[in-house]
Amino acid sequence: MARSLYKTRNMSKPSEPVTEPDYLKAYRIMLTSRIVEEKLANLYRAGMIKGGVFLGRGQEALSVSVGIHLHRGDIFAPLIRDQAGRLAFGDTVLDTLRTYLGSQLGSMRGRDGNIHRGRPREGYYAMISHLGAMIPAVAGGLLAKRLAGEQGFVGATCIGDGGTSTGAFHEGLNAAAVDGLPLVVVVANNQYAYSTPNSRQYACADLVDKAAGYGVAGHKADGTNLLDCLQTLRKAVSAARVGGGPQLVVANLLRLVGHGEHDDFSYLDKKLKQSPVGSDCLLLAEQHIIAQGWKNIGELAEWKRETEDEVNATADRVRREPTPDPEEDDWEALSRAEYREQHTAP
Amino acid sequence: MARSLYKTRNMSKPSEPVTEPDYLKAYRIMLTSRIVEEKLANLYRAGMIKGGVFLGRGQEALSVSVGIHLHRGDIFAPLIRDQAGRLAFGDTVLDTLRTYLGSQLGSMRGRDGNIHRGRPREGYYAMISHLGAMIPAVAGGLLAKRLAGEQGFVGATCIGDGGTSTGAFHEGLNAAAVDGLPLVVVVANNQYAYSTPNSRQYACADLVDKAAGYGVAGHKADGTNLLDCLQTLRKAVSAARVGGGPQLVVANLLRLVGHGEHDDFSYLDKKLKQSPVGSDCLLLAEQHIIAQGWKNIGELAEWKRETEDEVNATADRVRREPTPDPEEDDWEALSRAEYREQHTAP
Amino acid sequence: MITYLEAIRLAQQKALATDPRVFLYGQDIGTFGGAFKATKNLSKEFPGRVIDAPISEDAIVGMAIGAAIEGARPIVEMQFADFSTCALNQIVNHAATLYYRTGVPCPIVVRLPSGGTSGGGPFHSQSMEAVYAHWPGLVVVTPATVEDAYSMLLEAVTIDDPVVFCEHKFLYYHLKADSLPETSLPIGKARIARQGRDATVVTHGAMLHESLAAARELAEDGFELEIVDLRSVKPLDTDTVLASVARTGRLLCVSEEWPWGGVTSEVIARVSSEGFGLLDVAPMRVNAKDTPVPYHPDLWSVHRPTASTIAAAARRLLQI
Amino acid sequence: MITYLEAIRLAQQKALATDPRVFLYGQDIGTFGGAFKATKNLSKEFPGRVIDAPISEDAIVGMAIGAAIEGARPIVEMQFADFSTCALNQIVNHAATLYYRTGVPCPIVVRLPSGGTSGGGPFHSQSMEAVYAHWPGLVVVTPATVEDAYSMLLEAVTIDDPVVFCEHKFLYYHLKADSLPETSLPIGKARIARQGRDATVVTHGAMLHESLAAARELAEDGFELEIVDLRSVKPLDTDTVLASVARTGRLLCVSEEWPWGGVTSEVIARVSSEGFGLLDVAPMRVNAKDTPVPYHPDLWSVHRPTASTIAAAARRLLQI
Ligand SMILES: Cc1ncc(C[n+]2csc(CCOP(=O)(O)OP(=O)(O)O)c2C)c(N)n1
Ligand SMILES: Cc1ncc(C[n+]2csc(CCOP(=O)(O)OP(=O)(O)O)c2C)c(N)n1
Ligand SMILES: [Mg+2]
Ligand SMILES: [Mg+2]
Repeated sequence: MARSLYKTRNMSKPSEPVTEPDYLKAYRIMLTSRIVEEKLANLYRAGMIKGGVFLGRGQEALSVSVGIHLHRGDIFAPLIRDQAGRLAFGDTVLDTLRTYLGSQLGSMRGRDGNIHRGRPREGYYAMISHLGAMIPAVAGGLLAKRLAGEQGFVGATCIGDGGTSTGAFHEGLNAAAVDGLPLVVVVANNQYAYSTPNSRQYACADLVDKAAGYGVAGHKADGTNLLDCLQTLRKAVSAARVGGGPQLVVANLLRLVGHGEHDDFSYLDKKLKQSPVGSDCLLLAEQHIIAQGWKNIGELAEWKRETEDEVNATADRVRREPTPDPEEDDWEALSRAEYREQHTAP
Repeated sequence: MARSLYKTRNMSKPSEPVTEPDYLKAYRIMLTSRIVEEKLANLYRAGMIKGGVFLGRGQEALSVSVGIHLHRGDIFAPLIRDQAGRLAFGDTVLDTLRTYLGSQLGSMRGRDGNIHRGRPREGYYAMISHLGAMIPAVAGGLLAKRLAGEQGFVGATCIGDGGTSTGAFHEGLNAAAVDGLPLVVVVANNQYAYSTPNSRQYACADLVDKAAGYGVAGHKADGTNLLDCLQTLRKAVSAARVGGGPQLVVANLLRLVGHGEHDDFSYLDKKLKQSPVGSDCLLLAEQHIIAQGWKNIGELAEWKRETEDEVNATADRVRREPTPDPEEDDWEALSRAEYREQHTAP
Repeated sequence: MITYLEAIRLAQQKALATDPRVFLYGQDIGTFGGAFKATKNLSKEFPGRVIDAPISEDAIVGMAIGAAIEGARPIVEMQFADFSTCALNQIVNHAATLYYRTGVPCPIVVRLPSGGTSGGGPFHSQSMEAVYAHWPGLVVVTPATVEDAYSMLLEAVTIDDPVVFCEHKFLYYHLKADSLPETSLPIGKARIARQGRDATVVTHGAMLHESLAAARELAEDGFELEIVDLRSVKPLDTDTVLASVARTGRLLCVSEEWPWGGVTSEVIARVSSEGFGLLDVAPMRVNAKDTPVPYHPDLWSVHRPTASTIAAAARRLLQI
Repeated sequence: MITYLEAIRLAQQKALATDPRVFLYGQDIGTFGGAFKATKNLSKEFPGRVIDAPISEDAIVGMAIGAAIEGARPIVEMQFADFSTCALNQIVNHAATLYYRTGVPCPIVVRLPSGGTSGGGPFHSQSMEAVYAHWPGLVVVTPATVEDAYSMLLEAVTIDDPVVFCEHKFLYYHLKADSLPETSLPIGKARIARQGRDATVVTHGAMLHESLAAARELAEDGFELEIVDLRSVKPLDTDTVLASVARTGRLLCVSEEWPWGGVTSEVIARVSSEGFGLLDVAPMRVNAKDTPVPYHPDLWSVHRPTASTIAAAARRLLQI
């Protein structure tokens, strides 16, 4: 029988309620994310981005809720559809565009692109493509922080329904559970993995049923509902922060675009689109703000305009930036100069 | 949400009760397994076996219950401690000894050894060392049988508490669940993975809690109790056979020997040994047989003697058999002669 | 006109149609037809035999192995060759050892959409042929033409041993042929893709076409490169390579994968040790740079060998 | 007398004692002290810093990577090198690409108990150095002596890049030294393990000792083999190899791993292309046979190179 130190998974301390400013802040980030992504889609169609564009439309409420509850000293390893969470954690529109447009000034300097960007030194890990791989990495970062005597930190990472089928997901979550690490794993169940529907991805009734099998707390959220996402993530992140061990959050929602901008989403089941899971979280959040009387339509339209202007201006600026120069690149995979070698025709 | 065809996991058809002949048959196989393994331990200590010896002492009740419920046309991929299950499935004392002693006449011809033996053509898969790897292999065998239009077959494989931490376990069980394959995965939770106690291996309350997360039926058995193991496996195997999809069986017991014969088991927690989980299933089965009046002590002693004689005679015979001759070996890793090449010094 | 990709689709179609043991397993290959559409319409044409898999590369190959043991002939699609690192254990330790250990062969085909394309980046561009060739027990093929993509895939399905089928994504759409071949060289035989007298270029996959372009460039200066398309890197047809070097006396090996222990290194090692006397000058190699494959097209096009870097190397080899 | 294995233990002890960032992670390495006892007593001496892991190789390396990003210096033990196939994705795609992609180096050490021993069989005997050397972004070392096992492991911990530490199980118990070195050659430099004038043997790991034995045998006939112990296979010290071949004119490469794309192939390719003029005769290689490593001792001892097969090859090289 498991005798983990971190057995009590349901920490009682209630988390702070979500206030109007919290909600509005999250909404603005969602809005920015949506507008940046629309810009990316346009740039893609205009042939200005080489390589793929993978958008998070429909997933902003969940994603922002992850990033917004993390702060300096925490770790965040976003995944494919986490533009909103990235911005909430401190990534910028500028670096987003630099990376997609291949500016030499971007954090990845043209060596890697799009969703693979990050700044590991700032707790913002740069995902590799292989799904699941970031889970143990975040767990390890947390272990190192614990060994170094730090306190009160958490780490979060996101994954899709499809990513839960990887061995890496399983090994990483299990290892984190054994050591009771403050890891929050957020599953965006957007009903598809590329074209593959849930029915060909897993057979459990609900992905949150996996939590008990790892001995971690399980949380469900309505991924189309910003308030529910904020509340659930607040609860999960604070439970992890105070020693509750890993937390598995599962949110249902629908990806509102194709897998990537090359994908026409022909496999979408129309019934899903019409069901509650197919709602657009950004629209619902707007409606909520207006219904609450926090802002009126005009004010929201103004925010939108402002953000579009900022994004467009940034894109124009980035397009004038230098692209990476192969002559300047040192073409070295190792940090230590002595270990470098090139053995191609001399 | 998952919409698997094979959603109803609890098949109602009650399985046949375990009769006296069933029990005695299983007991005799357990006894043979125990005696063969004692012989192997002796041969190991005498330096007659090169390489490792890994015994299943204490796990015979569970293991035999797996093998005994399978028949021709089924698939069985035993693991490290399944000498009893192997014999129940049709492996012989002769081939066991041939493999351990490195006879050229053994099924592995000296190319592989000990627990890695099998006869894949007969549904008896030959494990590779990498834990978890046999689970998808059995699932794939079952898929192929289904595609070929076969019916009424099952596949079973065993794994330890430690093996449940592998990505292969997760991916294999999940993929089998998605296709509702008639796969029985039997977890022998023997409290340790080599020296690692359960507390460092997983954090769930019970490994059977994993079943819900895969959407498969979960079963618990008392691994020290032959009747319970027979009944549980009968139920699980027949549920799989009639279309109930994958079945996860978890039995608690204690490995009564070191990890391998080289291991002095110094890490054993004495309290576990004294707890019910530490009982010897073979002794308990003997007591049960006597208490039921099925056999008396003398008859059981006679069985034991007979089996020892058979095992000793077989070992003597095998020791006189030729060992593999490197000159005769074709040293080829591929079946097709045209694709073979050796590029070492000519 | 039939593209390289369509040839792969048609080979799978034919295999499904002619051999009831064949089935396909991989991510998004069913109704969707695969990330690259290499299985387009096949699930409709062959119901139940083109099966969508979860994101579980290790299980995908593991299942193929079990199916092969039971007599099936699975063709597995990895979405990208790069993700086969997650299936490596099953490929090299299970499929590749089965025959040696048990005498039972393991007829699976693992399709790896391989190699670099513009904007692919570090995780969608890798060439894994040298890795799989290192382990014993696998046949590793690298078709470079539409015809070979078709005939080698069909042949691969008939082989009792596990075949790693490295199809090159760079060739998918733009490489075209008028028709499909009736006959072809068997797997294990290299092909002289261009005859020449001055130097032998040994290559495979997308680099065949860069090498041919380099040869055209040098031909303008009056130098004739002979180009050997390996077709399969394991087995590696040393005889054909040696025979060509015997004619030309010079060897340039060109490969898209990383240099250390790659195909260029194996070919040079074999020619040097088995055909030392045939070489008039030192053999040379051109490989990708020894870094991850960069994302930005401007970096990528310098990272990999191209017609012009190959031509430059050939000029040095010819001392011109 | 200090064994090779004890040197590894002592190096880890010293690293733990002198650098608070160091911790160890792996299966059974805590109280139990590891399958081979390479961490014996260390969990007692350094409480909380020698951590038992579940059977999750991929997660083990993944966690080490995250820990390294946060400033730790993890040393990971694979129970056997063979099981690192289950961690390959994290090693080659995450650790090895981190610096190139993000500019943040990944200082992890992955210890691989490598190579064959009698009765080890196909899954407890593999040498993986050539596989890891193929991917860019890793330092791959193969200590062949007690002194190197100690000093290279200590040095590996100080390196900011990921190091794959291939320690050879065959040497664990029987290789002994009087004392531990104070100074040593840096990683990346090969060592002339024996001086000779007639031929150069390039080797590493356990094969160093088989090669030295072969050299003693040939010395009885009056031939002197020079033996280069590579020490690290990536970076590979081509200069030292070339300098030796310049002296002897003959090259024999000996490696325990499989031939295709192995260390022998890379060394021969480099010497042939960069030092062609130094070679008087064709270079040669001796490798394990291209099959899985057999279990039976009688097969195993023929599968791997030994002093006598090396001596025989050397005689052919020397045309005696
Ligand atoms: C190990 C692995 N296999 C395959 C892929 C290719 N791939 C990229 S995204 C994707 C689908 C992911 O689905 P999901 O996890 O549900 O995330 P979503 O795209 O729906 O957000 C696949 C198969 C990959 N990145 N990693
Ligand atoms: C993937 C993998 N990692 C490591 C090992 C080495 N190993 C062999 S047996 C074992 C312990 C297995 O424990 P468990 O699964 O509980 O089975 P048990 O030995 O208790 O029957 C380990 C770690 C292995 N065989 N496979
Ligand atoms: Mg999804
Ligand atoms: Mg166990």
